[in-house]
Order: sequence, then structure tokens, then C-alpha cells
Amino acid sequence: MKTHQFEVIVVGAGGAGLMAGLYASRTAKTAIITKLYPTRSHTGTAQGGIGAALGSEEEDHPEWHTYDTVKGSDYLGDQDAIEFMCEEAVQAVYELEHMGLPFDRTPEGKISQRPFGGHTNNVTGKPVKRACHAADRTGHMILQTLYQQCMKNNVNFFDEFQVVDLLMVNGAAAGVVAIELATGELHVFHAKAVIIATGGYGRIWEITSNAYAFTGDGPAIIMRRGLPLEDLEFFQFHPTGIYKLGILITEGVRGEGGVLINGKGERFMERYAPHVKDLASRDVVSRAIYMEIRDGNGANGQNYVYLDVRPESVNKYAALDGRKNKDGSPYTVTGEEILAKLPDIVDFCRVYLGVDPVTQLMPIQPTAHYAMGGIPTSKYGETILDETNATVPGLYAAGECACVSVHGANRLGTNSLLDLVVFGKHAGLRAAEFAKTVPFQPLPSDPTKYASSQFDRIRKADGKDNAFDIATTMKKVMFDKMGIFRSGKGMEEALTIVRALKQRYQHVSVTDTGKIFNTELINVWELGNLLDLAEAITVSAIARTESRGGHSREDYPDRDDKNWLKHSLAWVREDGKIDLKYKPVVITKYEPKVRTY
Amino acid sequence: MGLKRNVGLMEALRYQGKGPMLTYILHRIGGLSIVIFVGLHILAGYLANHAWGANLGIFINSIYENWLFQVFIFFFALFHAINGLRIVILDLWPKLIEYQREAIWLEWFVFLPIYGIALFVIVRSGLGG
Amino acid sequence: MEVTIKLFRYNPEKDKKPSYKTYKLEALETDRVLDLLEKVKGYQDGTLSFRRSCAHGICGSDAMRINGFNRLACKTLVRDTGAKITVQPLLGMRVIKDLIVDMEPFFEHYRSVKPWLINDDPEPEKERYQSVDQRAVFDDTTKCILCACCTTACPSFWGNEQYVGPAAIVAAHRFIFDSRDKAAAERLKILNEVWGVYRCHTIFNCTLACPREIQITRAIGEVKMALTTGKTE
Amino acid sequence: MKTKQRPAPLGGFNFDYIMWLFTRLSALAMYLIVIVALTGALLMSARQNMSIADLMRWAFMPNPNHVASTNIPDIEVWKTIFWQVMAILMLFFAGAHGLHGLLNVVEDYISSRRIRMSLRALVLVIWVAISLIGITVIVTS
Ligand SMILES: Cc1cc2nc3c(=O)[nH]c(=O)nc-3n(C[C@H](O)[C@H](O)[C@H](O)COP(=O)(O)OP(=O)(O)OC[C@H]3O[C@@H](n4cnc5c(N)ncnc54)[C@H](O)[C@@H]3O)c2cc1C
Ligand code: HEM
Ligand code: SF4
Ligand code: F3S
Ligand code: FES
Repeated sequence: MKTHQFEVIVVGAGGAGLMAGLYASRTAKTAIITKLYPTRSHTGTAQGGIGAALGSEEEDHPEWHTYDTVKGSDYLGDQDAIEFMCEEAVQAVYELEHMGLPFDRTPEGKISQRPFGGHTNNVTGKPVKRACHAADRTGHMILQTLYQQCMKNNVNFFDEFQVVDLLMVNGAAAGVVAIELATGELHVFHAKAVIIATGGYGRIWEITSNAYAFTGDGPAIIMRRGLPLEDLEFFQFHPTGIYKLGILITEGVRGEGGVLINGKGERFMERYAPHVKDLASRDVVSRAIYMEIRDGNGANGQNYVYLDVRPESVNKYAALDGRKNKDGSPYTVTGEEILAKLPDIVDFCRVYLGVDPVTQLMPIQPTAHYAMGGIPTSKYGETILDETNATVPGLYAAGECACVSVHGANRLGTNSLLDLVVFGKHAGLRAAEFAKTVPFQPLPSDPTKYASSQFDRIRKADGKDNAFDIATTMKKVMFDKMGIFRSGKGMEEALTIVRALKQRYQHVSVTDTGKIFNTELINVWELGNLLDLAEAITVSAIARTESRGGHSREDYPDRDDKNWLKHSLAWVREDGKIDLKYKPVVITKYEPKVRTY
Repeated sequence: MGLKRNVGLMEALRYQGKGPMLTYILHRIGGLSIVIFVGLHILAGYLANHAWGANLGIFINSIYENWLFQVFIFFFALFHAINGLRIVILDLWPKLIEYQREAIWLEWFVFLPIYGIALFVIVRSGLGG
Repeated sequence: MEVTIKLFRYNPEKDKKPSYKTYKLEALETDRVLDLLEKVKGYQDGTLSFRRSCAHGICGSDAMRINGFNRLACKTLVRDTGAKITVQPLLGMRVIKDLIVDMEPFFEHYRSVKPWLINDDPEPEKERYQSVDQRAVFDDTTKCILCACCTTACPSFWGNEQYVGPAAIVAAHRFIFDSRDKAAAERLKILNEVWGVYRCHTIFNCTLACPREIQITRAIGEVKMALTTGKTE
Repeated sequence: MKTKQRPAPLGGFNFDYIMWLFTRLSALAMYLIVIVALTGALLMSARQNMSIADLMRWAFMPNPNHVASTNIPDIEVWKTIFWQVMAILMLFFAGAHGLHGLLNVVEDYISSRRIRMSLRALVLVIWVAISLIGITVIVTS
């Protein structure tokens, strides 16, 4: 066992982790621990853009952005935090630009922006260009740029170290325990402040746009240490994933004028969102696709529909919608423009589908995409202890694993990257500030005890069950019963199955007895995290007897502001039972209204 | 822990490098054979002029006269020259690299007929025809 | 269809020498090689180790030699490989275990070219302007995901691991040709050394291997020309 | 809206750079010489009197030695100062190009700076020697 000491430890090197590390390292001795090489983080896959009301191409205001986000969140977002984020957004994007991020440019040389689902001009109700982008690899460029800045500023990195436990002493964070993948050795990182930025947990679902590494390690670790997780029932299904594979086709495709077409060749979004049509927010579009499929309008009678970005269709529908360029001329695109603006999408389709989107339709289906819920935090990234908003000293969280909550019940596209940058930065600043004011907590006497006990259990299990089977079953049942549409009965079934799987999981062992890169052991451990979260998610969802944002129940189809305008907090008790409590939503300016697009 | 970094020659040659890698290998072998041969040839020319080394000089020159050797050296010299021109052009005008695939086709297209004719002539005279 | 997949295996804690093991499994034409590796690991041999994350060719974790050619396992379909597949670790790197190689030297080279924006002018209030054309010059090289397919396909790198390698030159190109960056001269100086661009013999293995279809050799060529003409526009 | 021009870097005059450029330029120069030599040979009626191997030999090294044993009736026009200069030029380019090429191949595999520098010195010596010998052969034949 090796021990390291840093003032601030950041767990995770995605957009949130790097931003936090970059800022914390300015004043405090900081290290970033990550289970993947930083550039392998999932932020790199984000395609469409980062939202900020720069107004480089047309009129836009942070207030509009705030309103859209509040509305997008189905009024579950905390409005003070949303306001804060949307105000900071503009400067955050400029800051990224100064760091070297190669945004696409307008003819005047400004940062180019494109329309995105749910982002509107508040006066006309029409989509507004708010997503700042670098082709369709904005996340990639953010990740690379932040990593480059970290190198420039000599931030310490522990690459391929997987954090497996959080150390808490006297109710405050004291560090983390991590396993060095290359040697299998446990390391203790003693710290004054810990920032968790481990990303989401979309691997719980069968069809997902999320990486293999998205196993919810951070939230699971937090939960095991007796801290709550917020709003777990809200998980976003992105409308357009590649059929069967779940690989994401960015909303930017629809931003550039692509439309959804059902098996009968109709543009069906007109019926569900008459104003913004294909650019309605994600929960709305996903449900619409699902309903089309259920009504037998899927393509070829299967469970998918088409996304159409062929120039002739784009031009046809743009003309019908009366979409105009800035100078008032009708909006048109050519095949080359599609290729230039969406090169990676075109590449995915060619490689994985053998389909050329410039001339053919893309088969798509909704795909598990984004965790709105997670570790509850204040708008400065401080982790919240309970329903009174008390905070845990020295513990911070940011990024997809955190729940500020700016996304409420449904996240708008482009707001996650924004969330990473804004709250990553503030978490970093706060943590460094905090570290300057307190001494190190003493380490517990045997800091690695809990972590090694988890691995020992796996090593010693009887090996009667197969992890791959358990994972497959969990993913399937979660996608079927805990997907876009849910019902009390279905969710109960899911819960029973997940609990049974957790029992079976106790028998899973490993054949690899080595220490060096024992990925089998790690994968089994990660499966444990997914199962724990799946259970907590299902329990939280069953309790919420309404439909809101990403949580749609067939047995309770309406939003119920009277009883449910509140965040849920889930704790796992010593005996493994899950406790739920609730805390109010912060409402400043925008009273909940019926949500239509 | 771990294996040593090891790239054996065979391992490297087995990499499925396609057209350009082959031209690189041939270019390299060609360049080396030409320098070595040209060097020897110059020496031979010098030696042949002096009684003390005439035998050696003549022997080296007779290698050159051998048609089998000519088949070999002409292949590499011609290939080196044509491929070298491709490299020079691509290196000095990087924009043209867009057409690198075509460049390789073109290269073989130029090389094969010229070498074919030369081969025919050399072999015919070599076999005393 | 049934596919046979032959895997390079090496466990540093048990084996003195690497070996190959063959597995048979059912697969669809549209399956990724990565899916097959996952299945082998899940059902046939849990000890198999490899890196992966995003599963759609964007994170650069799973670069390996598939049928003798550097690719991403998640971007190679059974359709492209056929029913007989051989998978080996990248060439020219230290193998740590099975398909996992030591990436440190690769990142070392990457860092050596100062791949970050350097501009000491005071920052403007808003964005720095850059025309569409200025932005287009280095667009191609911003796509790099640092997968190392290129560097480990380069015979010069095989020959000597001190060569900075195409990936590092790509990273340098991205900044040298960025109109906002002011340190082109510094980077060119680094690349103007024995282990810089002059180990590149225009072999093109890098360009052909790049899963992001970056015109690497062209980028290297542009760097060489920048050294000759001093122009970086 | 034009961003400020950055200070343009110098061409960095070091051995590697110079030799890189020299290799390319000498390649072009050799092409030129070969073309001149070939045209000259054809003008001097090589077509009827020479085997293809001799023609090539002349093209790469326009040295009277290389055509002495052919069926050319009048060898005098081949033995001019002009062709001697061409031959020496060719020797210069091919020698430097080829020997540096040799060095380049070796350097691909040599990590040690000391060995590299010694090899460079050695190659320089060989180059000078070969050139001197070559020139002697050319002018004395
Ligand atoms: C396909 C796709 C497209 C998207 N497109 C957009 C978009 O257009 N706009 C937008 O705003 N958002 C988008 N998103 C959402 C957004 O990209 C993610 O929510 C965001 O990148 C998450 O960032 P993060 O920093 O929280 O986590 P990540 O970037 O995933 O980073 C997680 C980090 O934590 C580390 N880690 C995890 N577990 C451990 C552990 N146990 N120990 C140590 N380290 C650990 C990992 O190594 C990694 O470095 C998209 C998401 C996906 C999947
Ligand atoms: C018109 C004729 C020639 C052309 C166009 C030419 C072109 C080139 C070029 C462009 C290179 C550089 C390759 C690289 O750096 O990747 C090269 C290398 C080389 N050349 Fe030539 N060359 C010619 C003639 C010769 C001659 C006559 C010799 C021998 C005396 C020779 C020997 C070499 C050697 C040894 C190398 C190094 C090989 C390598 O780096 O792979 N070349 N040539
Ligand atoms: S240039 Fe291409 S092959 Fe090389 S590391 Fe980058 S993405 Fe990979
Ligand atoms: S393969 Fe290597 S030699 Fe140059 S063109 Fe690519 S870097
Ligand atoms: S797993 Fe990310 S590139 Fe293959």
C-alpha cells in the first residue's frame, strides 16, 4: 500500500474533472485520478455543442436560456442554479475559446452556433442558435483542450488508477482509495478535499450511447458511504441512437434541418410538438418515437424509425417551416455542407450501418443517454448531506455524476457540457479554497480495509454465476421496464429481478487471479455498482407517482406539481434497504406551467 | 513486468502496410544497393587503371557486365528513381498528398512498361539472342 | 456465422513468453471485433485483458493489430475482417498484458511538442476572431483521438522509439497552423531535430491506419514545408 | 478582421534539415543530368550503336569510360570537358545523396548521439575519398 498526500484530489478526468483540477491546481496541490487516460473520457464523445447565449448569429439572452432550461427540466430544476449556470455560460465559452478550443466560425470570425432541441427565442417561440460547436465533435475538442491546459499547467495525473472507496473521517472527506490498474496495488490518497467527477451510469440499460466505462463508480461509492443520491428516477433517453447499437446521432442533425420520419414516410413530430417539431426537447421526442412504434408506425414494422438528413428532404421541410437564413433567404443545404458539418455522424453511419446519410435514411431508436440524477450538490459543487441542504465538509462533485440540479427531470441538449465547465470550475475553486482553511483529517487506521474487503469477497465467491449473464439480464430488464415509458407493475417486476440479480451477483467470482491489469475483477466490481444503482433508481421511480420529464408513467400520465414538485433523495441503509426523502425545488422567477413545444 | 519492446524484422515485414509500405521497402533496398554498387564501381574504375589492382577492378566490373546482375540493379535503380520522384513531389508540395493513392498507381504504371522493355532487352542479349 | 478468433496472450505473472490462443464463437456480420472480445472475456476466458471505453471509435482506447493491421476494435466489423480474425497488440510498444501495451512513451512524445495553445497576449473580452479559412487549415488535425494507431504503424518508429512519431507531429501541426497560437517557432524547433520530422520517410502507413482518417502524411509534409519556408498560414 | 501575424520561424539550419532538403534537390538535379545525358547520347547517335545497359550507364554517369567498349565509331565527341563536368556533378550529387542515404538508414536505428556523430564523420571521410577517386577516374579516362 502506497500513500500519497494532496490538498485536493479530483476523481475523474472528463470535462468536469479536468476543469476542476485546472482551477484547483492554481492555488492548491492537486492531483487528478482517473481510471482511463484522460483523453479516453466520455466527454470526448459529446457531439452537438455547448449551450451559451452568445448571440453571435442572432439575438439571444441568458434569461432566455434560463427559461428554456427551466421549462426543459419540467420545472424540477433548481432555478437559482440554472440562472447561475446560464449567466456564467457566456464567459465560460469565451474562456474555452481562449484556452484554444477550435470552435467553428461564422463568416465574421465569431464562434459559430446552431439550433438545438428545446432552445428557443422566447419571443417568437422559434428555435434559436445557441449551441456553440466544433463540427460534431465539440466534446472531443473540450476534452482535448482542457487536457492540454492541464499539461501546460503541470497538473498531477494518476492515469489508470481506479478509485474504489471514499475515506470519510469525522463526517468529512479525508481522501480516496484507488487501485493502480497496472499493478493491482491499492493506493491511499490523503486529501483535504475530494471532488468526484466520474460521469454517468448509462451502462445499466441495454441500448445506450454510453461508454463501457460509464458504470457509476462515483455515485455507488458515495452511496455505500451512507450519503444520498438525488433524483435517480430521471434518466434521459436520447431520441436518436443508431438502431440496435445505441451509438448517438446528435440532435445537431435535426438542428441542421434533419427530420424524423416514421414507417409510413410521415414527418410525425408535427403532431407532437407543433411549434418546434423535430427540435422539441428530448423526452418529448423519445416518447413520440416510442408511441409511433407502438402504434405500428415503426419502419418495416420494427421498433425503429428513420432520421432523414438528405439535402432534398431538409430543403423541402425547411421551406415548409419557412426557415430562413440570417439575411432572409430561404434556408437550404447541400450534400457537401452536411458532410462538412456532421463528418463524424456520416462516418458512424457508413461504418456501422453501411448507410450513407447524404443519400439514405438512418434507422434510429431512442437510446439511454444521460443521468439527470446523481450526487446532490450546491451550485458551488459542495456535496449535500440531507434534505436540509447541509453540506459534507471537503466533499465535492461535478459533472454528470452530480445533480445540482440544473437539469431537473430532463436535460436540454448542450447543457451538460455547460454544466461540466461551469460547475467543474466552481467545484475546483471551492475545493481549493476550502483546502486552504483546514488541516488534513487523520487517516483511518486501516484505510484500505473496506476496499480490499470488496475485492476479497469477489475473489472468494463460489463462482456459480456468470457476470456477463447478470449484466445482460439487468440491461434488458431495465430497458424494457425502466425505459422511456414506465408503469407501477413493470417497475415492480424490474425491482424483483434486479434484487434477484443482486443475490446471484454474490456468487460471481473471477478466473483471473493476477494483479496486473486484472480487468475481470474490475469489471465485476463495476457490475456491482451498476446493480446497486439500478435498484436505487427503480425504488426512486416506483415512489414517484406522476409523469415528469424523463420519468413517464403510463399509470400516472400527468405531472403532479401539488405532490411531486420536489427532489427525491435516496439512501441505502446498512441492511441494504433504500430510504427515500424529499427536498423542495428552488423556484425564483418561473412558476410551473404546462409544458408544450 | 511486461515484455520488452520488440519489433523483429519479420514482425515488421508482416505488417499489412499495403502499397506505400512496399514502395518504401523497395526504395530503401534500392538506394542501398545502388550506393554500394556505385561505390564499388568507382573503386573498380580506379583499380582497373592501375596494374596492382587491375584484376580486382576487372572482376568487379565483370559483375556489372553480367546480365543477371543487370536485371537486379536495373530494377532497383529504375524503381528508386521513379519512386524517389514521387516522394520528392509529395514532400515539396504536400497539397498533392491528397492524390497519393493515384501517385502509387501512376508510379507502377510508368515503371512496369519501362522495366518490361529493359528486361526484355537485357535478357535477350544476356541469353545471347 | 461462426468466427475463429486468434488472440495474442501474455500474462506477465505466469508466462515467460507470449502465445496465441484460438476461440470459436457465433457472430453477426455487423458485430464489432470489440463485441467478440467482450464475449470471449464474458463466457470463454475471463483472464483476457484489453482496454476499451466508448465502443464507437471516439476515445482511442482499443487500438490493436487486427489481421495484421492497426485498427480500433470497435470500428472494425466482422464484415470487414471475415471469419478468421487474428488480434495482436500494437507493434513497437512494450506489452504489459495480453492486448494492453504501455502507452507512456507515446504520451511522452505527445507532450514533447507542447500541444497546448500558447499566446501571451492579453485575452480579449470576447472570443479571438478567426476566419473560416484560418480555422479550416488545421481542422483535420484537431480530430486526433491519440489512439496511437499511426505511430505504431510507422516503420521509423518501429526502428527507433525515440522518433516522436506521426501522432505527435499531428498534435504539433494542430497548433502550428492555428492563427491564434504564437509559438509555432518553438514547436518547429523541436521537430527540426534528428528525432523530429526527419525520421519520417513518407511511408504512409500512418495515414492508412488512422481511424479518424486524418491526412497525417500531409500534415507532416506541411510541417516540413513550414520549416523550409517559414510560413505557417 | 485579420489576426496579428506571428513571428515566422527560421528555416532552422541544422544538418538534418539541410540534408533532408539536399536529398530532394539532388534527386531533382540527378534527374536533370540524366535527361541531359540521355538527350546528348541520342544526339550523338547512341541509338544505333549502344545496348540499353550502356545507355543507362552513360545516363547515370556520362563518363567516356562507360562507352569506350561500344560500337561507337567516333569516341571523341563523348570525351569533352562538358561531359566531364557533367560526370563530376553527377558524382557529387549521387555520392552525397547516396552516402547520406546510407547514413540516414543507419541513423534510423541508432539512438546514441556519440555513435551518430562518429558515423557522420566517417561518412564524410568516405565521401571525400570516393569523390577524389571518382574525379581521378573521370579526368584520367
Ligand atoms: C454520445 C454522447 C453525446 C453527448 N453529446 C452532448 C452534447 O452534444 N452536448 C452536451 O452538452 N452534452 C452531451 N453529452 C453529455 C455529456 O457529454 C456528458 O454528460 C459529460 O461529458 C459527462 O462528463 P463528466 O466529466 O461528468 O464525465 P466523463 O467525461 O465521462 O469523465 C468521467 C471520468 O471519470 C473517470 N472515472 C470514472 N470512474 C472512475 C473511478 N472509479 N476512479 C477514477 N476515475 C474514474 C473516468 O476515467 C473519466 O475520466 C453527450 C453524451 C454522450 C454519451
Ligand atoms: C534520379 C535519381 C534519384 C532519385 C529521384 C532519388 C530520390 C531519393 C529520395 C527522394 C530519397 C529520400 C527517401 C526518404 O528520405 O524517404 C532517396 C534516398 C536514398 N537514395 Fe536516392 N534518388 C536517386 C538516385 C540515387 C542514387 C544514384 C543513389 C546511390 C548512389 C541513391 C541512394 C539513395 C539512398 C541510399 C537513399 C536512402 C534510402 C532511404 O532513406 O530509404 N539514390 N533517394
Ligand atoms: S493521428 Fe489518427 S491514428 Fe494517430 S493517434 Fe491521432 S487518431 Fe490515432
Ligand atoms: S508511417 Fe511514418 S514515415 Fe512518415 S508518413 Fe507516416 S510517419
Ligand atoms: S472503445 Fe473507444 S475507440 Fe474503441
